[in-house]
Amino acid sequence: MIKVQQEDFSLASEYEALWADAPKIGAIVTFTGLVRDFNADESVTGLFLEHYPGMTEKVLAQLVEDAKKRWPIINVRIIHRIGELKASDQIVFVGVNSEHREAAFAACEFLMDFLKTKAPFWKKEQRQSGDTWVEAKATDQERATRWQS
Amino acid sequence: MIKVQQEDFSLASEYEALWADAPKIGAIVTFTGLVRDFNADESVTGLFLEHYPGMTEKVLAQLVEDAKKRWPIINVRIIHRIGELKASDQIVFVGVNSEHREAAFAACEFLMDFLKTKAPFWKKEQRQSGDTWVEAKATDQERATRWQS
Amino acid sequence: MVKILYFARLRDQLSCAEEQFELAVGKSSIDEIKRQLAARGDPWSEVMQDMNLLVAVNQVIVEPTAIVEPGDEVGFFPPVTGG
Amino acid sequence: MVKILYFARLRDQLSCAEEQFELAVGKSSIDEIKRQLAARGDPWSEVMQDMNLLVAVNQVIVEPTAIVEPGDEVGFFPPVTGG
Repeated sequence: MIKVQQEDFSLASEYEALWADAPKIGAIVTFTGLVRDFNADESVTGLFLEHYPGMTEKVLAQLVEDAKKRWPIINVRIIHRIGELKASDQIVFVGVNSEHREAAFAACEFLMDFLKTKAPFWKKEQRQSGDTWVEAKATDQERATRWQS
Repeated sequence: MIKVQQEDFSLASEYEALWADAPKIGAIVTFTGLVRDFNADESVTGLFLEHYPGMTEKVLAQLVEDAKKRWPIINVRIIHRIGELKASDQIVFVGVNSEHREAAFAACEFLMDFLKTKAPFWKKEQRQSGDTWVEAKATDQERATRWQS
Repeated sequence: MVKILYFARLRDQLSCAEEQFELAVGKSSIDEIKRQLAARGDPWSEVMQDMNLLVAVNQVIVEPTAIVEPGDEVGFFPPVTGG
Repeated sequence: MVKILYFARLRDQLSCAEEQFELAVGKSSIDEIKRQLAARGDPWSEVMQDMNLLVAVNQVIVEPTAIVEPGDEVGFFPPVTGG
């Protein structure tokens, strides 16, 4: 299940859906990304998330396929929000279930690392002085390359 | 927050509590362990979880301290159930929040690996032919030693 | 003709979200398209020479040597910052 | 006197959950206590010779060379299987 949407999401519902595969599964790992306090930069009033419709879904579906090839995971649920967000808002959810925890942890982190570096989303910080596109982080690239070894 | 209890728990409530640290935090990772279908062994009718009262809480508190020394995590919530459980039941919850995802993922997996090998819980499978204590797995020991490198 | 899409900072810099673009010959490489777009002068030349510029053909990231055919969708965008 | 607790499979094997145990001298090592318990014969000797036997003093896992004093709580148990 991959969704790109403006609306907020319910972690409880996503978790219930992943739990539905029990008793075949023994482990559920969830990651939620939240809007932080803009690095304590008080001039930032909000965040805007843009994406490349169609390509985003395609990239995420490919990442899920890649993860399923690498680990014996059963189901994956990904939600990424777009549009205007404010501090503390949920941005992204990745949930994975599996028989064992190793696969669920690894696949969930793998999906987040590649979502961060491959999925066409862009963040813009909204300021009173004007909007600023967020710069990509070298550390995110490094984390993604870890998985190649 | 560390709890050892018979009652079931609500992942939604635990998640809400971890979300309450926003906007300081940008990442929440949760792990839930469920009772699997007893390796398709149909003679198993349920699971019983015993623990060493007092020591369990002490060990878990120490593991949380260890995790906080290793990673810049903000809050940790651990719940482990004891007593009678059946297939698909939730057994254990570990939730971690942090500014960044790397720390939250690592600390959550670290806590589970050491909970599995250090916290005094024991599982007994209930069968029509009599109860059997579950054997410890070498793979769990190996996963815990990973963190020493 | 190919459809070219510009995203995020690029769209703002170019004041252009989408255009129909006539290929010089039947097929073109992405490099050739970038050269033609850069020939429009600034801000186009600046954007097309950015080392970090990413490009997708039919919604799949490609190298600049990739070949584009009529009817393809080309997307230009900066490094992604989602999640 | 020390309080000795037995858990899980051990408790079932020994049919004993808890006992008060008189230390031979003022203090004893865990190894010494294990020797005394093993001297009771089976099933005690079998349990106390198990390589995988774990022991905690005052709820902290210790090596068999650890010293126990009167009033301490000693727990014997098999490898843990929670989570």
